[in-house]
Amino acid sequence: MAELTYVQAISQALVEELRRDERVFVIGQDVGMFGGAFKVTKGLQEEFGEWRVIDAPLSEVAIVGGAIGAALVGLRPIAEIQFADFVSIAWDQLTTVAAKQHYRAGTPVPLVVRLPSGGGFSGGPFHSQSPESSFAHVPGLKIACPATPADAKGLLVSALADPNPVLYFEHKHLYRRIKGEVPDGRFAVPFGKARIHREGSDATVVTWGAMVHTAAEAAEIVAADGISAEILDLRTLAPWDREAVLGSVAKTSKLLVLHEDVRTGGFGAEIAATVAEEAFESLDAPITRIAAPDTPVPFSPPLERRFIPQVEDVARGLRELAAY
Amino acid sequence: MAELTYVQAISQALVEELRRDERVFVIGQDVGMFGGAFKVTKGLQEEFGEWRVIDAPLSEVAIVGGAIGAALVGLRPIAEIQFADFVSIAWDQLTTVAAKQHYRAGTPVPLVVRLPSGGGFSGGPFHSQSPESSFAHVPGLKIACPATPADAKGLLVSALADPNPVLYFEHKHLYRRIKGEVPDGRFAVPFGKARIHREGSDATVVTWGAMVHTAAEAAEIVAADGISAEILDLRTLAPWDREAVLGSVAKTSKLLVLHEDVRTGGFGAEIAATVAEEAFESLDAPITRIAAPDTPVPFSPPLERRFIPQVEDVARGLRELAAY
Amino acid sequence: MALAREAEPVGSLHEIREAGLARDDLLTIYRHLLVTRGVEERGHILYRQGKIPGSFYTGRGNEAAAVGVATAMGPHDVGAPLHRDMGVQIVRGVEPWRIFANYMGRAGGPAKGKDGNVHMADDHLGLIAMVSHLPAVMPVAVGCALAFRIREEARVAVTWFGDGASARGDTHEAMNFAGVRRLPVVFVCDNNHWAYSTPSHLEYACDRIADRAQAYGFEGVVVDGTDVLAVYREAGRAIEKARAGGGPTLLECETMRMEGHAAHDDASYVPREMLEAWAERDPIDRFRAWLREHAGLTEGEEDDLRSDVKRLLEDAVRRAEESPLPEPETALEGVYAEPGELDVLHFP
Amino acid sequence: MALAREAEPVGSLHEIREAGLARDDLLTIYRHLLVTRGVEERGHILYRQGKIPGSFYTGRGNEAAAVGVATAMGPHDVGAPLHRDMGVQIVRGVEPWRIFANYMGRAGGPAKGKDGNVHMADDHLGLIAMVSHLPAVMPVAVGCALAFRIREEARVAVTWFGDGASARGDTHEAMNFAGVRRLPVVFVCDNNHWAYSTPSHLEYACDRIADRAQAYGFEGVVVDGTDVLAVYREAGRAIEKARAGGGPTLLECETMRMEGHAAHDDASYVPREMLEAWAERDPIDRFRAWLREHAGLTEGEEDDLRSDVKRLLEDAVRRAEESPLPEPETALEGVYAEPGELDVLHFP
Ligand SMILES: Cc1ncc(C[n+]2csc(CCOP(=O)(O)OP(=O)(O)O)c2C)c(N)n1
Ligand SMILES: Cc1ncc(C[n+]2csc(CCOP(=O)(O)OP(=O)(O)O)c2C)c(N)n1
Ligand SMILES: [Mg+2]
Ligand SMILES: [Mg+2]
Repeated sequence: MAELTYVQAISQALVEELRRDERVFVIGQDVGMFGGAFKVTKGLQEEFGEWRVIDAPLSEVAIVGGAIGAALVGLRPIAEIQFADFVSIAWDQLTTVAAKQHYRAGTPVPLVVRLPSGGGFSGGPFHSQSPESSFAHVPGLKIACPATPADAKGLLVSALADPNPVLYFEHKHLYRRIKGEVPDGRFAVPFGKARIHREGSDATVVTWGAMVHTAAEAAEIVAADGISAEILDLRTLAPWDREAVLGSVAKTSKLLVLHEDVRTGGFGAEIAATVAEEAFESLDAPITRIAAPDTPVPFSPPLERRFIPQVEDVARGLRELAAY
Repeated sequence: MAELTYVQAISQALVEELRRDERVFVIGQDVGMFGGAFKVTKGLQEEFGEWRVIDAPLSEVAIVGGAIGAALVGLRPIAEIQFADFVSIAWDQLTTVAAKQHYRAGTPVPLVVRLPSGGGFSGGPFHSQSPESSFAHVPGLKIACPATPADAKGLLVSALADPNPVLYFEHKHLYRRIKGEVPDGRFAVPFGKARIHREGSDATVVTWGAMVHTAAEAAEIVAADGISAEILDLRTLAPWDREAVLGSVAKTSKLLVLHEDVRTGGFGAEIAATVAEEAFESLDAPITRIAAPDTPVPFSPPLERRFIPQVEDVARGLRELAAY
Repeated sequence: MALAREAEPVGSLHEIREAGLARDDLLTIYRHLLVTRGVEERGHILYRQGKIPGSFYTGRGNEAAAVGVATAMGPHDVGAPLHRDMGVQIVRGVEPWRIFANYMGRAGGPAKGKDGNVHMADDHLGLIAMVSHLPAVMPVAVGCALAFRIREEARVAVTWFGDGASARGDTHEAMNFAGVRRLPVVFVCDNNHWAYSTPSHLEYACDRIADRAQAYGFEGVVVDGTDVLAVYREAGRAIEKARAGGGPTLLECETMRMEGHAAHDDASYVPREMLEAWAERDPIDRFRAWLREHAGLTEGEEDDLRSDVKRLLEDAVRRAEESPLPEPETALEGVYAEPGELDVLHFP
Repeated sequence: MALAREAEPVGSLHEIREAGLARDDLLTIYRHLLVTRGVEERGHILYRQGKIPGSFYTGRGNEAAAVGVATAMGPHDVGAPLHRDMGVQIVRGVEPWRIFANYMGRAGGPAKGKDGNVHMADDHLGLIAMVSHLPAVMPVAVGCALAFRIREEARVAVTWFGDGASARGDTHEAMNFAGVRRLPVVFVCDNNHWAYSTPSHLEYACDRIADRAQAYGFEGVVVDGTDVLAVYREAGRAIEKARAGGGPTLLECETMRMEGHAAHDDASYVPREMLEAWAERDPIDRFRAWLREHAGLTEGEEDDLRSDVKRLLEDAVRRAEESPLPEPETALEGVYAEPGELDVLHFP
């Protein structure tokens, strides 16, 4: 066990997998000597050379399309999109080609796309988005959103072992803010298994990514008022752990769904709808969704704070749920 | 009043608006002399010339991006995407440029994108999709999904008058299957106002597009069993008429949400989640969602029938709801 | 300004032998041409009989371009042919009955009814299934070439696009990346002068699409796409150059779409004279005449060939019709691959 | 093979007069160059002081390219400048205090805090706000040109992209469509040799990006982007050609990114000698020397100019700092336009 930051855990997974399996390679903008915009790939090109750590042109279609092709013929590409926002350019490659390939042609596409996502540092409308919900609606894709250093590593290992295209959303705001114990050596965190970040009995908070930590702070605050919140970190949105959510709701009878992406049509709606369908009898209060308002991500700090769900918002939501 | 097919209603709106307002123009693949893949623009280039009805290259980015630019400087473009499926290529232009333009820069983008969508005729995975849910998650876009000839015309008129980018999903399978009375001359059907397609008291079906007709057939069938279903046609998904849905659910206490797109993360989840949040007390049964399974749209008739919600599926859902 | 090289027609049998084809190979090419056209002609009939759901496309006029390029490919090369390139499927060995089964949405088609038309692929034959979004598979094929380069394999990727699809950004990103990294890939443009109803001058404004190769730092070649041997020779040069580390080539095959865009389209927007002029250059007739003149093709040989192909196609149609429609519940299967599937070698 | 025309440097005052610039205009250009650099230098200080949230980009080395092109634009032309093109904002008349306010996320910036950096636009000045996704606004600018063509207005759209962004499909679709329809648009490539840390040879494989113009049926021109008058002259030619119905031009301005990609980047991957060589060609120093030699710029004039600019910028910083941060609830406003907004003339 070592204490690593979130970004160190990702880098460690990359270097270990590159060493372990020569089919693994990394491709993206500035990922070579420069080490990537967030230095996640720092040092890799020195060790593995320019054909395993490939500086691509400013070409998201070529990067993702190229990675799909390499995956088809047996390699294990890890494509880095410099900011998750830019994946909008490769939307077609991912949804049209990668997602439908196995269904139509039976060939697996063992592809990982790394997507630094999320806001919190005035990145503005094009460097702060959390596009995971959009992709969670597309059959054929898998989606991981680690919240802790251990999961960052273990989910990346699983993503690479998966025979399907995986979008791996790493939250930029966690890179250097979050530290945690990470088991030594190779270990896999399975997809589709939620993690109980905090146990509780009065209400369930279902969330993922950086919001896990926002929820944890809020839970700490309301604990002082005697409210016991259970925090479920989904870890992956596709597949997502319905059983864990339904199980926790069966226990607490109250549900708060929390995400950083905008509210309407966000993945929180799917979770809320599923619980409304399947745990109708066990709910003691209306489901609460807390998410960003339906706007682009604004740049200026007071606006961005208004946009991204804050600890106080979640605490308020929990208090209202508890009081219902 | 004239009786028109759905496709005639769209063509009529186009020709009338092109005549009325010289700022209006049409751009798309094969929309000129050929009249478009579905003959919606037949005859327009003869009347308005090749600079108001523009045959574009096979370039969805240029078509949509170009239409955005023309809208910015004061025209009223109507861009046709030959099949809604291909809008995946222009995803970035729509979500990055068009959707965020007014929020960031304050300039309106009075743009209409026409998207022939939906399945039912063995179009396969790339000519049958219903991508409206994906766009309904993007703040800044408006989304219309007409189900009747009158709405096809009236919503297109509203779309053109709107100062925002509007995605207008016209269901291919309705083009020549549906006829209806269409008021003469120019009239607008407002966005965000649902239409009661059929009144009822035992359960509410919320849907849009071709599924309105599937729901109507199902309602007819279960009426024989004494079940009275109310069918609400949302008409537009962004904005969507929450009040009408909540009002109808307050009356019937039971909700079935129906759509042709795949289930997980579809817009049905948003509707279900909203009702679970806001009409918790008035629900007498779990919400039922009926949607396509989470797969690409298969080609072969037996598979496609399994994919697209059928009248029997909806009838079964209504019976189960009524029996709850 | 002409930038691309204009390829010469192929002349004598001697020249062809130098290009690596024996007489038997020539007969095989001829057979592939006949099967290619035959499959599409039968398909068209099946479509009109209501046995093929959805729409129906043919590559009539493009047979030589498709067969010529595919013949030049090596067994471990990969290809990403499109809707006019039936010849590639045939040369690579896709059995006609499976093509009919795919058309008809039968369980026995490569796509098992999940996709139709010529949207299919047998990865063990080195073929990537096309998607409708043109030409979204081009960057994917470049990715195959990237993999070959990374693994230092002597394999080449071949990828197709049309005159219409040349307008899409994907062609640019694919060719640019391939040029920058000098990847072993050949870009084949089937320039059949029409993109659905849209003529070339509304799709691009350069003289030759192959002229664009210079924008990406490699060679462009224009070849008469109705001359199967010229196509074979130029494709072979390009493929072997790529295999040898010489980087990509853009090969433009000039052909004509001799039928409508799809079965529903009567192509009334195409000038009759244009069709008539190109009919004179029918790729199969041309090759037949060449074989008679240069390779001594006899009536007897031809009769044998034709009746052989006829039998093949009749059997194929029968077998396809015997293949059942898929079970409805199979619609729900196969969205995701299972881990074990990675143990199989794909695209060997 | 060189396809693009290489523009000559600009020589004498006489030549410049012919190109339409009087001495006063030259001093205005000089002033614009100084303001451009001054705004970015002050911005950098504000950033280091923690007064600018997020990141910070400058166009140091690119001032002449931006100012030269913008000076050649007409009042009703529209432009879509990028993050190295501050000079365009300045020439078009965006007040420096509003730029600082935008950097600082203040309510008084054109984006009202909703967007930052140089992501801003005053549409009444004919400017389209950039988006980060490079170069997604290129097809949009082509759409403006399409509108001008449809309305038969004598207006031109000018749109920028970098050497890195040249690899994106959007450049292709934009230039292809503009070429096919001969639209009144000028494509300006700021080739500053680097795309973040990526050198040109990993972005494209042709000699000159301007060579690609032939792929789209129009002219490509390469100009020394540190020579403001040569840029002005070539941009003017291209713009007036477009205005007269002659179609697009691709103008490649050769410059150098003299600082890191953004404030956090020390650009240690850029060879020092390269920076030193380009420092010799500083666009402002060059123009100052030219003005002294050819237009008799005096020390007195220069002192006046410089203190004037200094005052302007100090006032601007003060005013921006006085501008309040936006109210949190304004985050929720403005996602959609109201119908009445169409009554206002945008991009007059
Ligand atoms: C991205 C995209 N847009 C539109 C279409 C609809 N479409 C199918 S084929 C076709 C014309 C293709 O022209 P070309 O590339 O020249 O190929 P051809 O069919 O002539 O062989 C069009 C517009 C498509 N398949 N993909
Ligand atoms: C589509 C896209 N991908 C990645 C980025 C991240 N990024 C910002 S600037 C830049 C380099 C741009 O290079 P170039 O086009 O040469 O412009 P320059 O910054 O050198 O002026 C990159 C990769 C982006 N802005 N847009
Ligand atoms: Mg064609
Ligand atoms: Mg650059």
